[in-house]
Formats: sequence, structure tokens, C-alpha cells
Amino acid sequence: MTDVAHAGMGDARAALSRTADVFLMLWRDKFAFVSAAFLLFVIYVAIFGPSILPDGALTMNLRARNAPPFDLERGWVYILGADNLGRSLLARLAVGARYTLLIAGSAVLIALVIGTFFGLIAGYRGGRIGTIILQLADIVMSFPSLLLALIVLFVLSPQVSNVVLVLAFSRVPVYLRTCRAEVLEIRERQFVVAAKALGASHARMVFLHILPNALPTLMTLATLEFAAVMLSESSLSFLGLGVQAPAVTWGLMVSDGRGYLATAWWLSFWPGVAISLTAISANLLANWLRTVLDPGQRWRLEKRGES
Amino acid sequence: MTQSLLEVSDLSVRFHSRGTIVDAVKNVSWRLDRGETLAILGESGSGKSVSAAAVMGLIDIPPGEIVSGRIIFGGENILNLPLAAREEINGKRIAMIFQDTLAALNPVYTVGHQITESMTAHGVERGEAKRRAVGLINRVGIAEPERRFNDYPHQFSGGQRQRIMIAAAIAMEPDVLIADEPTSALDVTVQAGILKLLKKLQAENGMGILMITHDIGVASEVADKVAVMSQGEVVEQGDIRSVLDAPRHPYTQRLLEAVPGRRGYLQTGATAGDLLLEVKGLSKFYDLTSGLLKTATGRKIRALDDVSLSLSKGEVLGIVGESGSGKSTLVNALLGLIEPTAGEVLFRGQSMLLEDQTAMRALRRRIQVVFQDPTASLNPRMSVARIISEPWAIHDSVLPRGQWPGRVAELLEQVGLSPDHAARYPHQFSGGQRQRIAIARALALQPEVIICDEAVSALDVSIQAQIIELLKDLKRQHGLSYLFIAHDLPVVRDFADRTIVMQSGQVVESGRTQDVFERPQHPYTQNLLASRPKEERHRGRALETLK
Amino acid sequence: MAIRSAILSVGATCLLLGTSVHGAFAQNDNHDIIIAAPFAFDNIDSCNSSSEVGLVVRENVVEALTHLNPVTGEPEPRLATSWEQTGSTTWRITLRDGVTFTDGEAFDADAVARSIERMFNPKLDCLNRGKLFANIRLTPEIIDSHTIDISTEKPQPLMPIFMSFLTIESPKTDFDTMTSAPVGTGAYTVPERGPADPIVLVRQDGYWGETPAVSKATYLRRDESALRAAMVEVGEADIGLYIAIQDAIDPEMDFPYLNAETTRLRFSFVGPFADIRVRKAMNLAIDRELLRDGLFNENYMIATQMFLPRINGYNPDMKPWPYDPEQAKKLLDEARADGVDVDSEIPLISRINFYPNGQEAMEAMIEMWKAVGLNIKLQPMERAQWLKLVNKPYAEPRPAMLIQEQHDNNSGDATFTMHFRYHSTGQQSEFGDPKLDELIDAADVASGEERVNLYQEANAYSASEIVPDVMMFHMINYVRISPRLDYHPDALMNTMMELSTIGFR
Amino acid sequence: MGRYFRQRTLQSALSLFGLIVLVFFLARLTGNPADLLLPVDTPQSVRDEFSARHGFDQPMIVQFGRYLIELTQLDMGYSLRDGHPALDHVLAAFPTTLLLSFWAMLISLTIAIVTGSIAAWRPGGLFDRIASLISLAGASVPNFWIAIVGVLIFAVWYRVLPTSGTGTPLHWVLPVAVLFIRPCGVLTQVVRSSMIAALSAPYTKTARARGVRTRTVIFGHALRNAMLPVVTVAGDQAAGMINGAVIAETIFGFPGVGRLLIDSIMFRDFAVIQAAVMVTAIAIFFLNIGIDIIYAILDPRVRHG
Repeated sequence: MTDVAHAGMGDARAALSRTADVFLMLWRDKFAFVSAAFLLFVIYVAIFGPSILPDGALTMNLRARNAPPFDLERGWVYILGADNLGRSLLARLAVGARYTLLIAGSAVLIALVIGTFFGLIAGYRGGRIGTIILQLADIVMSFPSLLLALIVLFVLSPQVSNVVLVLAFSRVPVYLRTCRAEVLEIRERQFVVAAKALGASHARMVFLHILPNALPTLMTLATLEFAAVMLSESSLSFLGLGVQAPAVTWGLMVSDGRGYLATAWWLSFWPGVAISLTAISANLLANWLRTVLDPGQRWRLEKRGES
Repeated sequence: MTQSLLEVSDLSVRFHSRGTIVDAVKNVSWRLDRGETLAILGESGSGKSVSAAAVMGLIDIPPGEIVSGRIIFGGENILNLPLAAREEINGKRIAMIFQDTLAALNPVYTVGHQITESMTAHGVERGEAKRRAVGLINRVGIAEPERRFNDYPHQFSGGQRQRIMIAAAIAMEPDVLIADEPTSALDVTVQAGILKLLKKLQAENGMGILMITHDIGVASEVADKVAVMSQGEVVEQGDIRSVLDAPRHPYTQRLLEAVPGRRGYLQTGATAGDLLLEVKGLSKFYDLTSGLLKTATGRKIRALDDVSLSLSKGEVLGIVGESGSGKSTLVNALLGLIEPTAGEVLFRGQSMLLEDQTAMRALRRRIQVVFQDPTASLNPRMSVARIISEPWAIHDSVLPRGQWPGRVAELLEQVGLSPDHAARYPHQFSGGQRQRIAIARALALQPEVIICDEAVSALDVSIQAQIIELLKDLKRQHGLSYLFIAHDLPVVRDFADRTIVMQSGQVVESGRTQDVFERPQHPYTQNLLASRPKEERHRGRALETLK
Repeated sequence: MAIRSAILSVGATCLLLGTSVHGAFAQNDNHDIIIAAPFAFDNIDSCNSSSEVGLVVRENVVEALTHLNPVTGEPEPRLATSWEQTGSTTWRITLRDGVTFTDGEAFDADAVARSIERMFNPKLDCLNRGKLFANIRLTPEIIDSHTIDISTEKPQPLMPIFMSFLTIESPKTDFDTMTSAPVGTGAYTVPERGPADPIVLVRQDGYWGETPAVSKATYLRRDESALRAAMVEVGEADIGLYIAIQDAIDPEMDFPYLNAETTRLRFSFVGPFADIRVRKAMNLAIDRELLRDGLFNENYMIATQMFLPRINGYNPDMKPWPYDPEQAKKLLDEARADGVDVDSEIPLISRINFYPNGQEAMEAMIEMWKAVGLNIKLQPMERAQWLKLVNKPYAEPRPAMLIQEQHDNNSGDATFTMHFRYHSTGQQSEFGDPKLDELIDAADVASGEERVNLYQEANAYSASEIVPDVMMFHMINYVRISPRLDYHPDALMNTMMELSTIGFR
Repeated sequence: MGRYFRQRTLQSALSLFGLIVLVFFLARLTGNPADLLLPVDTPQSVRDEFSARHGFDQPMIVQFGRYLIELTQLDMGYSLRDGHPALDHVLAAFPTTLLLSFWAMLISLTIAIVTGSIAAWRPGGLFDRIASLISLAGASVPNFWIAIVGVLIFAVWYRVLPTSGTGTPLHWVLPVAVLFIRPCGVLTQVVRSSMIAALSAPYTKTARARGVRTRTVIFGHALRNAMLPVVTVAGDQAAGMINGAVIAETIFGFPGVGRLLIDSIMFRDFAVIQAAVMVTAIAIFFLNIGIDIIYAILDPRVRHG
């Protein structure tokens, strides 16, 4: 049992030490640490990558079509080779990182928000509304996502934002169910009953008491889903229902390059590696998060001298 | 010195978790003889279960590490035995039963299977084992053993499950039975039955029993010898009577001092105060439904059946009942969490079951609650300051926001905590401290009545005593009244002016605490009081005769 | 190859596991062949034979009255032995004698008349009717058992070409429903099969012509070009159709053929595109040779008009647009000076998965236009959405845009192309030019030399005076052919693949 | 059980109806099949004729009403592409997908249970780490990429497997491999974590205290309890197989529901889309019933609850 361990510590210092704790816990799990570092790197590339590239890396150059990798003749930008329009693959990967992260990130975020919202209602209100919401989730779950992709593609247009919509919509039930299950458990906890006995409003109960306690599980799920969504996006690209040029994602690059696997493997190999590494990192980080957020497992990562 | 049946000497165990070392027990020694019961008495975190786990080979290594010591059984140090030999001893010569009967029995196998398995694991032929299992179920006092053989753990009550676990444990007629808090989760009357059963079995086959418990009453009921543990060390051991009657170690003294039910009844004089809370004919029926479509079956569960009670200013009303007695339903009805089927709740003569939300909220402010489990009743994601000030956030006219920090500090001091604690989170506190935070929150709205729903039941005795003291202090300072709900008789005996006893949703007995305890009218009350361990009864009567 | 060596160990393990796997799918010594195509061949009814279904059924199962010569594009006798124009709107056709359907029915004028009527049966979704005879109603009249008259409302000089699409099925064929097992006079029959089974053609005895070498042909659907290529390479298939350029790397097995498709970008005559200088500049800005060599290869022909040289009306004197970015800039500057808005973003409507490297070509052209200061934005669309923009009636207001198009004229005559695209009433026309309308109208009813000359003139006039499009290429397809076959694709490969032309080495 | 079955059926029927309504109307938002089935150059008159022939010119609600009436006679309409009954198409394709999913699930589960259990025995140990990493890596590669690389390596370079198609058991190796990798990774993680929980559960401790052999403790007591969450997740994974099946079937030329669905979607073959969605949904319904039954067999608390 943790007794009052650091008496007399100020607010700011407490916050600082919490950050330090998190870092230390991350450091203790080397896999998670490397994953987090890699994800940060990818995010950095996504934000700043395109601007540090030399001019012309993204313009096509038909003479350098399918230039092989590890050939420094054309400069370091072509270290990973060139694509079928002679554009540097490295540069394309950097631009692709931006779209990929943006799409996967916003799809996860939107699904998380919508799923959580309805999950909260379904779990908290229960009853008929809860049943209806669950029923709807079932319908969404069994609605073929490819058909949905096509509908969106047709009715709207193949913009990045609409691909996000497709990916988000089909993943909403996952969050909805998880959130509902969490709420059903949390709302029976005594502190919620205590708040109710105090006369707390529904909004207060839901947003101050239930939601914050359901969030850790949802965040872990979201991290896992990030990897899954990235892969779904590439599947959509494969079927021609995903992002369309001039936008580019890693999934689209893998898909476009697949025809060259026998002749210019690097076209789909590097983006494939990028997807896999990012997905693995997200998964490892999610595992770490799960450990950190589980009081029964957390000790594995906690720092010396605390018990 | 003759050889003991089981002897632990100089045992030290520590646990490693990344970079952290916890000394669970340090140089613990004790011995157990045939036909004898040794109680290991200690509060949570004292390490009282660790030596038993070491005997059974249940300490996972790593993260555990046995630093030193020997465990002599049958002339051998069993710590040195290979796994196969240990498995040979476990269940056959030394058996063990656990506290949480629901978790400790495998939910996916029938009880018959699990009892049988204890025998087949030690070479008894299957058919024979099954036959004997039925006999065992009968022997531990469960009716229709043949039919129940094929039932699953969840189909039994808590007491029955403990009997099943005992049946599995004694299947091979072990020399030693280790019982780890076997009755802590059970009602008093059920506890009495289990303890009686253990004694009967001991008398029949002369096994030695190691009883691990936090409950002095239980220890005194069954044990011949006692070892008192604190912070991983045995601080005192010896004959049970001598230790309990003349404790030598300060820790033992403090512990015994804290045990409730030893102080005599409150000299009540406060009944003259205004009538605050009045409950008239309160009932709550649930329709029994089945299936997804919630079709009513026509049957009703009477969770609360025509309950009436009253509470005056400055008074403590104890409500005693076992699980299923309806006391939780009563609390929920008083807090407005459920809607009663019939009856009235009046606060200072005003009905509390009105439709008018605003009026209701104002009324409700006067009644606050402290729950049983302080860990569960505080939102782990809120700081103490936010927890305590939440009532003001909800009832926004009570206190202007600017005054919140000051008032939080005041309240923390009142409940015996430091104002510095406001910025911290619940998990940084011990159980007793958390309950103080919960009390501070209850006080925030300056209520007239506080409902203590098993508020001290989950705490160790010493902490329990501190919290009761705090409640008493606050009552004095603020003229509070308490509705004190408990399954634990001694606490009520110490603290309540009047007591009512509930059974199956009904009030079966009510009156002055002393009258209820001394001259119970209803057979249920009599049974309840008779089920208390004899130590308590003995103590109570002794004190009474002193007066 | 880096991947290859990396996975060597994995492969070695698998080699151990699959010791004698080869026997399981090694090629038989018989004359059964397997054809891998990217099509489902959903509905192989003979009245769909002008679509890709023709690859299976046309001439193999159901034969047409005439057969186009793959080199000259001239109609030659098949089920019809001779034909002549007997009136301005009537053709008299003499049918081959002694031919029977594979179900035993006799081939005669009745069967021909019934086939024609069946094609026009409104209860059937016949693609031939929609594609070729939507505005041309054929009325058969039986003269005797082997002579039939076919008349039209307007003079129809192209009747012998149309006759190559008139595939004749057995009179036993249900009149009101489509069949998945057509019966014709061809050398092959289609056995009944389940909805998920591949189509198989089996050679039958007693064919009126020469007995073909192929005894059985199985058509497998494989969507990935790489897979089709691999199947032929490892011997699982004998012919892989529609092999992508990047997979066509083995000159011993991969054969290019002009697939009769011609690609272009069409201008909507709105906004900046209403100005001919802009349209011209956009043509001048494209380096077609670079595009061809970079993305496609030298087999692709730079197109000057929408159909192949073998089509009646092709104008051999027209020259491709030169690559002259300076001139393009000059023209744009002039337009800009006259107040034409050449600086705002203009969408290029492309179609997703249209033709191999299509999207790369669009991206490359956008880069070229960027170089002369134009701001074109790629906007890919799904087929149905794209179709809405392509066909009249157009939604109003029609925006300024470029539309990616591909057109196949494998009939032999220019009319299929010219009227549709360049006449003011054409379903896919963006403009109306009285002189061009006049030329096309005159050509439509003319015949012989005059017809050819009029179309040539119309083409030249359109390309120089109107500039309705950015012409791209006459497209190439590759087909991968197993070395055990003696076979070379011909110009008609796009719509039919006669098994009788396949031999064995 | 009978009562439970009735209620489940009723609930699922409601969901199914909702699904059908949604699919019916949303699919029709994606354009007229006349545009897609007829050649690009087809005149408008022919297109109109086509629409009229198939009733697409009528108000949506009329079309829906007709669909419902036909549905009560188990008539799911005809494929626009070849005029065959839509249901025939789906039923012909269904066994392939079922078999594909079955093998993929069987292999996933077997590998996941073995690997996950061993990994759980020493959490954080070498085997655990390696197994986690491999299962994660496998599950993090786009499956179409695996499929094409698989063909390249095993069918073209080493020629130990056929490239595509059905027939011999060897034909199933690559498609099943493509399908099983992702569920296998997920299931391994689930088995691992629920085994860790089961191995430290009180009942495991009790069993050890009773002298039950270690092997029986692991496989008799822990694994059986650990299977409960695994069954649930495996059910979800099996239900999600259809998405992976689309890829595998398209690439390997398997005549299954996945490919049928994507084809019908591309061609707006509404009747087939609807039939495929409905049959898949019904299959998933039976799958869920099966999962519930397995759950009830494994966990007596559910049986009596």
C-alpha cells in the first residue's frame, strides 16, 4: 500500500515528477522506449520532413524511373531509390507519412470520440436507448466497409477527409462496445454512487466520474486501432477505394508499387516497411500502456524504492 | 523437545519487483503440533499469510525469494524437496483453504470434480475417489451430496463453498490444515458454523490447524496458541489465553485495545434531541423478471418490507443485518438512489420523496453518506481537493469558489489530515486516510445526518478504532447524527445509542443498544448474538458485570 | 535481388516440404489450354459478343456472318458467303450451306432472323444492341432457306462490318432470357456450369470448317497482372491476357498488340478552354515522346486521331503536336492578355484504375503543364461518377475541366467515333461546329472512297481548327503466351480470340 | 436454451432488417447500374430502357417494397450481370469463403494457444518477447503485400506452391496464410494475457495447494479458464474474416463471397450485394450462436445465469 510517500511536495514538482515517472517507466521497457522514439521520429518527419527535403525531390523525372536504392549517384535523397515517375522514394515516404498519420490519426480520433459518446449513452442510460444503440452498432459492424468506401467515394469525392470518414465510421462500434462495457462496470463503482448521492447532474457523473476512468482503456484501444486503421487504409488503396493521387499514403505506395515487385521491389518494399514498423511500434506502445494502466501489472515498470 | 508436526524456523522471504525489494517476512518461527490449532494473527500487510504460502510452496520464485529459514515437516526440510515431492505433500499431508471461496474454486469445474481431483492427484482410483467425495460433501454438512456433487461453485452460497473447500482439503486426511482467513468474507452466523465444523473435524482426525486471521474473536474461538504478527515479524506468541489476557508486546496491547465491543454501552442521553429523520412503512419490491424481454414472472422480491425507524439529533442509530437483510436497499432508498414501492421518508417532517428537484436537492444536502470501501468510493482520477470540493460544485450556492481551498484545508484538518494533502490523489493514501477523506467530503455540506454504510467494516481494527473516534469527535463538535449500518456487532455495540436488527427486509428487533444486546427478543437476534465468537461474548458479559 | 537472398532460408525449408509438388500442376501433354484473364465473363450470351465476352464466345462458340480481316480490317465471309446491296437501305445475304448448330439444329435464314430479333428483344440487356444498334434497327426478311434480306431505315453502307457482330445462336436458345451456355455453329461448346465455376470450352466433332488444334480451353479469372504473368511463367496457364507493361519483361513470351484503344484528354469548352489558344498551348506543352518512353514504351503509338490506321477514315497525313513549351507559354500569355483566366486551378478528371500507368501519365502531364504555368489538379473518380461527366445530358453549369478518356474503335469504320465525339449532337461532344457537323453528316451516308475522304477531312479540320482534345496514344496490350503454343496476337485480340488460330509447337 | 435462441433470433432479425434497409438505400446512392454495365458509348435511350427494365426508374420506396415482398418468398432477385438468381451466386461462393475462414481460424487458434501459453509461462522471458515481436510483425504487414510476395517467392522462384486457383490442398496454402496471419497475432496476445491472469488466479493456487500436478494445473485449470476471453475474441476475428477474404480471394482467384461482394459492389449489382450481405450476416449470426454455445460449455456460470 502506498503510504504518503513524498510529503510536502508542491504541485508543480508533483507534475514534473509524474512526467519523469512516465519517462522512467518507458525507459524500463526497452521495446516500448524504442517504439515511442520511432513514433516520435515518424511524427517529426510527417510535420517537418517535406520542408527539409531538397527542391525537386518530389518532381517527377522520367529519366530516373525506378532508380534502384543504395545508389548515391543522384544524391542522398535517392538512397531508397526512385518510383515509377522518378521521384525520390525517401521524399515520397516523408510526404506519405504526413497523409498516413493524418488519416490514421484522425480516423482513430473521430471513431474514438463518436464511439465513446454513444458508448457512454448506451452504458449510462441503458434500457431501450442502450439496446437501440447496441443494435445500431451491430448493423454498422456488419455493414461491408468496402461498400461504405464506395458510397463515400461516389457520393462525396475521394478526398483524404472522406477516406478518414470511411475508416472512422467502420471502427466506431469497436469503441462503442468497449466504452459501454467500461461504463457498465464503472457506473456501479462506489464513487459514482457517492456522486449520485450528492445530487450530481448526469453530465457531471458522466464526464467527471465515469469518462476519466474509462479513458485509459479507450486510449490503449485507440493505440492498437491506429495500427489496424493504417492497414485497413492500405487495403482500401489496394482495391482502388482509398486515397487517390495526388495525395499519397504509404498504403497507396505499397499498392501502386505492387506491380513492380518482380522488377523494382523497392517501390512497395519501403512503404511496406514504414507501415509495419509504425504498426509494430503502436502495438508495442499499446502493450506498454496496458501495463502502465493496469495497477496489477504496473509494478513491472515502476521505479526503485517505491512499493 | 519432542518433534513438532510442522515447524517453521527463521523464515525470511522477500519479493523483488524491478529494482524494489520488499521484505515480506523476517525471521519468522512457529510450530504446530498434532491436534493443536495455531492462530497467526495480524492486520493487512503484516505478512501473516507468507509463511503458510511458503509451507505450501505457493511463493513464485521469482519474484519471490526465500532468503533464510527451514520448514520441517515429517523430519525433513521441505524447502529442499524437489517439486514432485512437494506435490506429493500438498493436499495429501498438508492441505489449505482460502478466503475468497468464489475465486479459489475453479469456476468451470463441478465441485465434485475438484474434490475428486484432490484424491486422484494422490493416486486414489477415480471411482473410489468419487465415492469418497460424496461422503465428504455429506461430512462437511451439505445436504443431498449426490445431487450437489455435479453442481458448480457458483451454485453454492459462500458458506457452502467454504465447506466444499474444506471437504477437498480433508479428503486425504491431512496432518495439517492451513486455513487462510476462512471466514472473513462470511456472515457471523455462517462463520460460527464453519468454525464449529473445523473443530469437529479436528476432533475426529486429530490434525493440526494453522488459522491465519485478522479477527481476534475468531482466533480466540478456535486457537490453542497464537502468533501475533506485525510488519513481517512475529512480535509475540504463546498460549492464546495468556496472550489475549496479558499481552506483553506494545503492538499486541494496542491491537487488543482497539478491538471493539470492549468498552461498554454508550450512556445515552441524547435521545431528547429533535426528531430529524423518520422512515415510515418503507417498502421496496422487485418484480422477478426473466430473459431479455424482461417479462414479469409475477413473483416479487421483498428487498425492504414495511421498515420504520427514526433518528433524533445527536443520536447514533445502529442498523445490524447480515447479507441480504435489506440494509443496503434501505441506504439506497434514503439517499434517493432508488424509488421505494411504498412508504414515507421524512426529514424534519418534510417528505423526501418529492418530485420537486430543487427542493429535494436542498433537503438531500442535510443527509450525507460514507461508504464501506474508501478505495472504491473516491474517484481515483480526482485530487483530494476536487473530491472534497465536489459537493460545492454540485450545490453551487453553498460556498463561493474562492473560499474552496481554505475550506478544504479546514476539513482536512478536522478529519486529522494535513492541508498539504489536498493536491494528492487517493492512491497515495492508506485505507484509513482515504476513509478520512470520504468523511471530509461528507462534512463539506455541513449535514445533520451522516449515513455510515459499513464505513469501518473494511478497515483493520486499529484503524477502525481511530475512525470511530473521529466520528465521535465530529458528532460532539457538529452535533451530528449517524445512521450506522454494520454487519459487525461489536462496533455497533460500542457506538450506537439505539440498534435495530434487520432480516430479510424487515426490522425484527429494535431498541436501546444495551437492551438489544442483553435481552434480545427475536430468535434471529438471539441466534446472531450467539454466533459471535465466545471471546466477544465473554468480554461483553464481563464488562457488564463489572458495572 | 535483396529480398530473394533474404528469404532463401525460408524458401529452402519449404523446398524440403514440397518435394514432389511439381507433378501436381505440371502441364499436360494434351491440347487443353488455360487462359488467365482479368474478367469475370459474367454473361457470355452471344448478344454480348461485342464486349470482352467476345474473347470467349465469338467465332469459337457462336460465329458471325462476316469476319474482319485482322490486317486490312476488311470483312470476309464466315457464315455468310456473299452479300450485296440490293436497295439503298437493303442488303441481301447468302448464307453458308451445310452448317449445323452444335445442338443439331440446322443453320438457315430462320436462325439468322431469329438471332437478329432476339438481339432487339427489349426484355434482354444485349450489349450488342446498346453498343452498335441503338439507332440502327435491322429488319430481317427471309428470302429462302439460305438467303436473307436485312434492311435499315437509313442507308447503311457499313452493313458488311456490322455483320461481323451478328453472332448467330441456335434457334433453341431461349428468346426471352439470357443464357450462360450459348450454342452456336462454332467448333466449341460450353458445358453447363455452376455460378462459381470457370468457363470451359470443349471442342466438338463435325465443325464445318477445319478442326482446330486446341481441344479444350479453360478461362480463369485472375485480377492481378503479376499473377497472370506468373501463371504462364510457371506453366499453370498458357495464355495470360492483359499483362501490364512492368510484367511484360520476357520478349520470348510477352507479345504486344495494338488493342484498338486510343487515349486522350477531352476539354470541356468552358472558361479558359473556350479559348483555342489555351487548348493549343496545352497540347504544345506535352512532351509525348518523353511520356511514351518514360511511362510506356516504344510500341505505343503517338496518336493524332481517335482510331487506328486500319480504320476507314484514318488520316495518315496528320502530324502529332510538337513539344514546344515556349510557344505554349506565348499562346497562354496572349490569352491572359485578352482576359482569359489561365491561372486558376482546373481539375483533370481521371478515372480510377482506368488503364495501366494511366494515373502516372496524368501526374506526369500535370507536371508538364505546371512547367508552362498552368495549374491543373488531378481529381480521380470512380467509374460511375466519372460516367456522369462524360455523357450527355451534362449537368449545368458545366465546369472547365479535362476528362481522361479511352476509346476503342474495333469495328473498322470511323463513324462509330466521329459522330459520337465530334458532331454537335454526339453524346460525348463538347462543342458544335457547323462545318464539322456538315462533314460528318455527309460522310455518314457516303460510301467507298468518298466516305474515307470526308472523314479524313473532318479529322484534319477538327485537329487543327477546333483542338477538342489532348491526344495521347494508341495503346498497347501485352499478352503472355506459353512457349508451347504457336500463336501470335492479332489486331482483333481486344474483342475476340479465335482458338482455331492457336497451334502447338 | 430454446428461449434464449428465440430472443437471439428476434434481436438478430431486427439488426438484419436494419442492415438490409441501410444496404438497400445506401447502395442505390452510388449510381445507376445502367452506367456501369452498359458500354461507355451507350446512348441515353438504351440506358433508360435498361433502367426501366430492371425497375430502377421507379421511386426508391416502391423498389424497396417490391424487394421486401419478393424477400418473403425467399426471392432475393437476380444478378444484373448474368441474370442468375442472386442467392445462387452467393450460395455457390459461400462454401469457399467458409472453408478458407475455417482453416485460417483453426491454424490461428492452434498457433496462438500454443505460443501464447508458452509465452505466458514466463512473462517477459526470451520466448515471450520473441513470440510477441513475431506475432506483431506478422500482423503489421498489409495482407495483399504478403499475398503477392508469397506468390513471387513460393510459386515463381521456388515453385513449391501453385500461384492461385483452387483444386489441390496446396492451392489453399497461400490464401490461408494471408488470412491467418493477422488473427493469429491478435489471438496470441489474448491467449498470452489471459493465461498470465489464469496462472496467477486463486483457483490455480488452490489446485497447486491440493497437490494437483503442474501439467494438469496449466492445461486443466488455467487454460480452460483462459479460453473464455479467447473464444470471444476468436469469434470477433472470425466474423471479420470477410474483409481479409476479399483480398485473398481477389488475388488468388478464389470464387468466394469476398470477391463476389467486391465485384457486385463495383458493378452495382444490387441484388447480389444484398444477398451477399444478408447471407454473411446470417452466417455471423450462427457463428455468434456457436460462440455462445461454446462459451456456455466452457463456463457453467453462463449456463445457469
